[in-house]
Amino acid sequence: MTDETYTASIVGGTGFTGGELLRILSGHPDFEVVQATSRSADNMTVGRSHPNLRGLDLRFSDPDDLESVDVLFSATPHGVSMGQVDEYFEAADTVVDLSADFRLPEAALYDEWYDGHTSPEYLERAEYALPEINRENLSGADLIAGGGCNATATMLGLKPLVDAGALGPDTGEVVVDVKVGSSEGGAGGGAASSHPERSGVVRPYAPTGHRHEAEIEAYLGLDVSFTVHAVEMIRGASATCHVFPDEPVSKADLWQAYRGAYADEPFMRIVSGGGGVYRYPEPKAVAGTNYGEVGFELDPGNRRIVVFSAIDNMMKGSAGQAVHAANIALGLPEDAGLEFQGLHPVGSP
Amino acid sequence: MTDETYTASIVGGTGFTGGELLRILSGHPDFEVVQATSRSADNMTVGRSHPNLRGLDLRFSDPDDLESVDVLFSATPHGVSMGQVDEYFEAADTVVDLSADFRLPEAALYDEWYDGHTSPEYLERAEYALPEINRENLSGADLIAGGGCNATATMLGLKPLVDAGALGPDTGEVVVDVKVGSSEGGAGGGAASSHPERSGVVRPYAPTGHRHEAEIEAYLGLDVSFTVHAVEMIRGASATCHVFPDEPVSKADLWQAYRGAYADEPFMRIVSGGGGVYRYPEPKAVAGTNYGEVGFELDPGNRRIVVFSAIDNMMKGSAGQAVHAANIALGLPEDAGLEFQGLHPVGSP
Amino acid sequence: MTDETYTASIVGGTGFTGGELLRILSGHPDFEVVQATSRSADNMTVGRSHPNLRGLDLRFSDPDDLESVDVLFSATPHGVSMGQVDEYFEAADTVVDLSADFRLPEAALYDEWYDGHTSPEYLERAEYALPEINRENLSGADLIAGGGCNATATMLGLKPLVDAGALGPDTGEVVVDVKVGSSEGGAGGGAASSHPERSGVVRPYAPTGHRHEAEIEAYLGLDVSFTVHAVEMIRGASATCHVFPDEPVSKADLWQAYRGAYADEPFMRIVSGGGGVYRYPEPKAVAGTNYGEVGFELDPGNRRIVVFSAIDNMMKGSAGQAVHAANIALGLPEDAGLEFQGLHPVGSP
Amino acid sequence: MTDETYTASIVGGTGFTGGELLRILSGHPDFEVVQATSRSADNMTVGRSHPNLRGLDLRFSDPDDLESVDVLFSATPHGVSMGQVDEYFEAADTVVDLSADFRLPEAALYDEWYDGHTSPEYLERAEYALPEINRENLSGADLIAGGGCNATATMLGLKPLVDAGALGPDTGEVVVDVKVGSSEGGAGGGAASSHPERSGVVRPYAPTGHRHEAEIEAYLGLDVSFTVHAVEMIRGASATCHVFPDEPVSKADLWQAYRGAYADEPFMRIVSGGGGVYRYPEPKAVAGTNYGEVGFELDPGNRRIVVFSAIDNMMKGSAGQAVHAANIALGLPEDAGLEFQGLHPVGSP
Amino acid sequence: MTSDTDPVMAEDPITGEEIELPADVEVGEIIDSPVTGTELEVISLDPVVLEEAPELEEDWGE
Amino acid sequence: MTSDTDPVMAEDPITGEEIELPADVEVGEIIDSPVTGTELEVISLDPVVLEEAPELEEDWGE
Ligand SMILES: NC(=O)c1ccc[n+]([C@@H]2O[C@H](COP(=O)([O-])OP(=O)(O)OC[C@H]3O[C@@H](n4cnc5c(N)ncnc54)[C@H](OP(=O)(O)O)[C@@H]3O)[C@@H](O)[C@H]2O)c1
Ligand SMILES: NC(=O)c1ccc[n+]([C@@H]2O[C@H](COP(=O)([O-])OP(=O)(O)OC[C@H]3O[C@@H](n4cnc5c(N)ncnc54)[C@H](OP(=O)(O)O)[C@@H]3O)[C@@H](O)[C@H]2O)c1
Ligand SMILES: NC(=O)c1ccc[n+]([C@@H]2O[C@H](COP(=O)([O-])OP(=O)(O)OC[C@H]3O[C@@H](n4cnc5c(N)ncnc54)[C@H](OP(=O)(O)O)[C@@H]3O)[C@@H](O)[C@H]2O)c1
Ligand SMILES: NC(=O)c1ccc[n+]([C@@H]2O[C@H](COP(=O)([O-])OP(=O)(O)OC[C@H]3O[C@@H](n4cnc5c(N)ncnc54)[C@H](OP(=O)(O)O)[C@@H]3O)[C@@H](O)[C@H]2O)c1
Ligand SMILES: [Zn+2]
Ligand SMILES: [Zn+2]
Repeated sequence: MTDETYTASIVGGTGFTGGELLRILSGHPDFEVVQATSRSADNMTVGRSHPNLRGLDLRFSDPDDLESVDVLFSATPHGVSMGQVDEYFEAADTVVDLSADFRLPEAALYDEWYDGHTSPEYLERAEYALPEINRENLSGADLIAGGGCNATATMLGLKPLVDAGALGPDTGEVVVDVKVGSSEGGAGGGAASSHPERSGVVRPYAPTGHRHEAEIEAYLGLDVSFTVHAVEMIRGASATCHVFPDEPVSKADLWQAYRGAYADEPFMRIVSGGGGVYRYPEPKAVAGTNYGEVGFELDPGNRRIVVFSAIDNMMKGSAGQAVHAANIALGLPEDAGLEFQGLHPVGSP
Repeated sequence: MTDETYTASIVGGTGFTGGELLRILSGHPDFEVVQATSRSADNMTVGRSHPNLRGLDLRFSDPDDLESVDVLFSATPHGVSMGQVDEYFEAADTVVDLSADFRLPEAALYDEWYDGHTSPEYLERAEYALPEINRENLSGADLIAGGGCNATATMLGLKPLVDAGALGPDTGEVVVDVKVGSSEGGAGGGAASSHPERSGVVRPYAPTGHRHEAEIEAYLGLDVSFTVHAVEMIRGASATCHVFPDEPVSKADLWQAYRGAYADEPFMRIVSGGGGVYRYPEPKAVAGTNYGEVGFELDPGNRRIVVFSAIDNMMKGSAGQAVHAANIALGLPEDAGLEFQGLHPVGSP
Repeated sequence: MTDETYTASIVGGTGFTGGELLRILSGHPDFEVVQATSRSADNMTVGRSHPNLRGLDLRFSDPDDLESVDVLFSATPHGVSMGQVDEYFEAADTVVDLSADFRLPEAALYDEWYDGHTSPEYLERAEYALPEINRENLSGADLIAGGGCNATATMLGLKPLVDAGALGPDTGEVVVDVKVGSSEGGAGGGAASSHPERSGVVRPYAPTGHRHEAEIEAYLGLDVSFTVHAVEMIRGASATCHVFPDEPVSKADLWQAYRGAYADEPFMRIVSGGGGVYRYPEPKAVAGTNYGEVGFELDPGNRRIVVFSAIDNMMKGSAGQAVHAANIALGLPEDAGLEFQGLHPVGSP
Repeated sequence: MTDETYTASIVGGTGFTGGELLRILSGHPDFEVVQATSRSADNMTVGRSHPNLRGLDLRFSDPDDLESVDVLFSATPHGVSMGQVDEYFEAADTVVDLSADFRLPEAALYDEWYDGHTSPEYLERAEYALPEINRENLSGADLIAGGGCNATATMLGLKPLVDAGALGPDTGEVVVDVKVGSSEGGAGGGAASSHPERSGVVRPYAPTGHRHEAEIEAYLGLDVSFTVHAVEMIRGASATCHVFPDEPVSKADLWQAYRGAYADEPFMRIVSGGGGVYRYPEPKAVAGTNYGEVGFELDPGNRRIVVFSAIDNMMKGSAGQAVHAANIALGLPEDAGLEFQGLHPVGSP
Repeated sequence: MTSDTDPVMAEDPITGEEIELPADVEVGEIIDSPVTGTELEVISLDPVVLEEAPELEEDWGE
Repeated sequence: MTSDTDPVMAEDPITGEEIELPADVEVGEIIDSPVTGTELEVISLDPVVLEEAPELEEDWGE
């Protein structure tokens, strides 16, 4: 642990994940937020954008006037950070980026899945933020790339099976059916995200070809059949993975695989059967927190494993994951600033 | 068409699908509702249970006092109709049952999937209600078995592929990931369906082993990997089917298969791509109606077909399907009483 | 009644109330829709905007190319119709306007509450559409002005008290506390109506000074204390009126007043106490329909009457009201095209 | 501050407010939870009832086996604590009760508003928990009575006007129109609170005669006209108070009154106009927190003040208020355990 | 309504209007008024006398 | 549809079916197919030739 307080700034402070970073870091014992940027709300109080933060005595500043800090968090749309990364490193020792700009290990993947990359020289330096996948490389990292929320949910569900050898590149089809809340789209909005049109949907929004497939392939080595649906919630991403192992597995095998992977993880919970109302992972159970829940079930005959996982897309799926990774990079307690346990009951959070 | 008005009674009139039957039949040009039964609300007005039907001058009566009618609709929990079917046929010429009691073709299937059957002699006589699957046998049928809502959504999505030969018993895994609203659980309720606990969920409620698999196997000849999630809506069932055809197929092939199957169907719509906000099937677009929407998309490389289908579980998925089948059985216009087009915008209907 | 079919066009066909007009009129036995206009979706099918109307074989056309019809319905934002009314009457014999442009009886009121009026010569000719308030003047009317949704809900609740003499200009404070759904804002949207921000609110959106006060004053002669809250629903407006009569009244007095006013009204229901879940007016009970519900309760001591009323803002509160009024103007059955009874159960419709 | 850790037990641990107490106290630096009771889930883990607390290593125990602790919190239905209070004091030095059993100052009020009181001798000893109303008497109190959630919302809104002399027993009508979420009903449920029936409502649930009027009269000296509506949310209570002062007041007067009352309060925020989406108090802005928001607006002519207030019914409206009061009683920092700032965006929390 | 017996008439205790009840109502039964929806208790038959049923103190949560 | 001019016919590029378009369509205009709903670009008139319109890369959030 450390006595030092790290100064931090947040680029993209009016956004949804920027707001979460503000909330987390302003309550974090080892960080002091000195700056949050906005072009559209320059000089306005942060509480005007984020009503939960009215108590915070801070005004947005222009992203062109970056102050010198220990850690800069960037929560801007895809494409911004890759153009600003030199300026970021002039202002800060450590850069944590929540966008897709440094997530993939090779420039060629940006050509394939995005519109190319303008700063490919940083890709090798960047470390993927998700500790359950990449903890060993995060300590001391100075460029951290937050994972995609749907990719995070999926990889948390599948990784124990990969580690246990029940699943690999040759296993056969892995179908991943994801359900997500409306905050995934960010604060920008648009016709499809107006309240009357977006409410109550079960809407196929990425039927095929979602870019998060690239991360899953890069970090799990799996080619998955990926489909994303928008459903009625604001916070939450839930992945249901249908896996057909070569050899039948038992419930005991599965418990062993998941316990082995996550028993020591501070933010992972295995929820699989049991009693009461909440028997499998659910976004509601983790809303507002950095926790991830995973669980599983077997088809009669054991020829299919169904894996469920649930996260809050803005926490474990981005801002929480980013702070978790920064904690590791800086040698802080892993859960510092991330202690919130979530609410019960809670509706469509 | 006919000049005759058919008299009808509804057993289970306080229930959710019983209420829909009341709504449909009381607006149907060829039916007159003479009785709706309830044990718990005997002698009360139907508007007390169903506030939309306050205008209806009808009181619930006891299910033991069945009047003589042309058609009896039964909307009771599984197991009731199989015990009452003799009494039903004493009271009525035609019986339409919405429960699972006569859905499966053989008694052995009831042993396998349910708790056996007490009136197996009726199983051969019963006709499955879904016209898109079984229209040719419905004309003149006197025992009609309404399909399961999740099975209906799934079969509507997959049938054109089966007919076109793109999918068969040997095709390989078919993953069916279903999302359903809370009215599927009926009016009974319980701890898991209280508002605070049920709101905003993405909750795996039938991870594996759902009974509707039996119908899909019986009527499509397919063994599917079936998982059902409860999501935030009241009305609606949406099935996403992930199919891996032996041979790659093209978009044009798919259009041809689905147009071939449904171009002449009065209640089926193909919604697949296009512009605007509603590009694929959605429960919101059919809420309150007897319409079903289906659509599809292809993975890059064409190795996976994703099929989407959406229905209102209480309409196309039960009460509407039942009246549609009864219309065919009696030689009435197929859409009589089922003209409602649905609403836009509409929220979590 | 008549054998004639009236041709109709709808200006503002992509909008929310324009979509409702399309739905109602395309199912209306005495109307044929020949045109629906849009500037933004010119030549596109109406089903692209309104997924429930995919079955309709109609494309939007330009509002500058108005065809000659019997009745023109205009569902445009405030200020458009007053500028186009001459063109409207060139194209049609009867004009039904859903905006505020012809609702108020005098130009001075537009100076006070809006930004003045550019065609004040039409104000005297216009008839207010709400039949419960103005039926006697609607027959043969050729310029019909649809009421405001919140004003409609309020006036339906209070009018029986005014008629019965329990409420008048000198009565003392009448507090009207309104709760409305998000479709009131129209299809346009904006930051405050994005799904993440608008969901689940109880948000004071017109704390004081709402323009609908002008209509209530004009047609009921009452000066009310009016506050509007946005709540979580898409369709619906609910007004709670707190009235302090000079003399104490009894429940029997109230029943007499409301029965006297509404017993013969085809679309009004009194819901006031009783058993079951739905004991007072609720938007859910009328969603999608042209019905209005009113009910009341008394404080112990009978010094306060609380009046509840509930409508669907897009039906009884605009498009349904407009068609109802047109039916009366043309001598058609009052409920033609407006037979839909609504749904149960239904969520946040 | 203190070095001591207080032991605490919670009677009614499976309930909604019991769950909140568990969440707050298990994260409270000065408390250690040693016991949570349940009759129905005796010996089960607390995480089975409250999925957010799966990390807590605690099992429910029988309420008949109370352990000796410093502070006992009781979160049982009305009527339980008055029968158990002797046992409570045998087990604990300080008792904090969340029910209505010790809220009112005199036994006569229980005869009038409830079904009488069986332990009236404790009424004088009890202190009302809401610090903004009763802070001066809480220090050292050993029987603390948590306020009613709707009464709390109302009194927080009106108290500054009473203190400033703008409102008093002779002022004339004060209309209080409250909107509440479904968690107010507790975990018990019932037909009216099933998801299909409770979703999306604007439902008058206490049209008149609500028991919280008694508290408002007792602690503010005001006789209010009180009406409560159930709306679509789980957490939240929002009170809109319509006040007609004898003398016109200005905006400046109001700011002065509210700033005077709340500028030093750690949990009160004045939100009144301003820019952005959140301009007045809203339950969403305080969901999950112990904050209360108040705001106001004036009618043109200044003859009506509209006061808005918003709280989380389970936090500021009960469990949070209870811990806040206990903190004061024990001399702990007022905000200990209550630091959570809430979420943005958040849906129907 | 059973088709074999005629409905019986009674006076609504709240509005005074004549209302129709099923033929088989019994003394003590609770039935809702078709006019007001109010729950009414059948006090006697022949003639049918109705009274407002004591309200179930259902406190929908607080 | 304008009543004074007849609709024009064209071949749907996806299904090959004949579809009806408004009389006043212009080259370059985007119009949706009544069969598939797909957005089509009018490439030429006389005869009317349609092509699938390049899809708007609208990423509904991620
Ligand atoms: N939302 C999620 O669930 C989620 C999950 C995982 C990852 N992510 C990733 O996190 C990033 C942020 O997502 P979000 O949902 O928070 O987005 P958002 O709500 O749209 O916020 C974007 C922020 O970036 C600022 N911004 C936009 N363009 C900028 C530019 N050129 N220079 C500087 N600032 C700019 C915006 O503010 P001004 O316009 O005021 O400057 C705003 O504050 C994205 O890359 C997204 O893919 C999001
Ligand atoms: N809900 C759906 O979406 C859906 C879809 C497809 C199929 N179904 C099937 O349709 C049937 C009805 O479903 P639901 O959702 O409408 O159920 P529900 O809301 O629970 O209603 C059941 C009805 O049956 C009555 N009832 C129960 N037991 C009875 C008995 N022993 N004898 C006579 N009446 C009895 C109940 O009223 P009283 O207790 O007052 O008599 C009630 O009116 C079920 O078999 C269900 O599987 C439902
Ligand atoms: N929504 C309600 O609950 C409600 C209730 C009562 C009354 N009203 C009133 O009804 C009217 C329509 O409301 P809405 O909610 O349906 O609005 P909306 O959804 O915003 O639709 C407005 C429509 O008008 C068209 N339009 C806009 N400006 C136009 C112009 N200058 N010329 C021709 N067309 C124009 C728009 O389409 P293009 O841009 O494509 O042309 C759109 O189709 C408003 O006056 C409103 O106050 C609405
Ligand atoms: N919910 C709110 O927003 C709110 C706000 C302000 C005040 N309150 C007050 O707080 C109290 C609790 O409300 P809640 O909403 O948390 O209720 P709840 O969810 O219904 O929980 C009640 C709890 O009390 C236990 N219990 C019931 N009867 C008992 C008995 N005789 N002896 C011991 N334990 C018993 C129940 O568990 P077992 O049955 O398992 O023992 C359950 O844990 C009520 O008095 C309520 O008025 C609630
Ligand atoms: Zn993402
Ligand atoms: Zn079903």
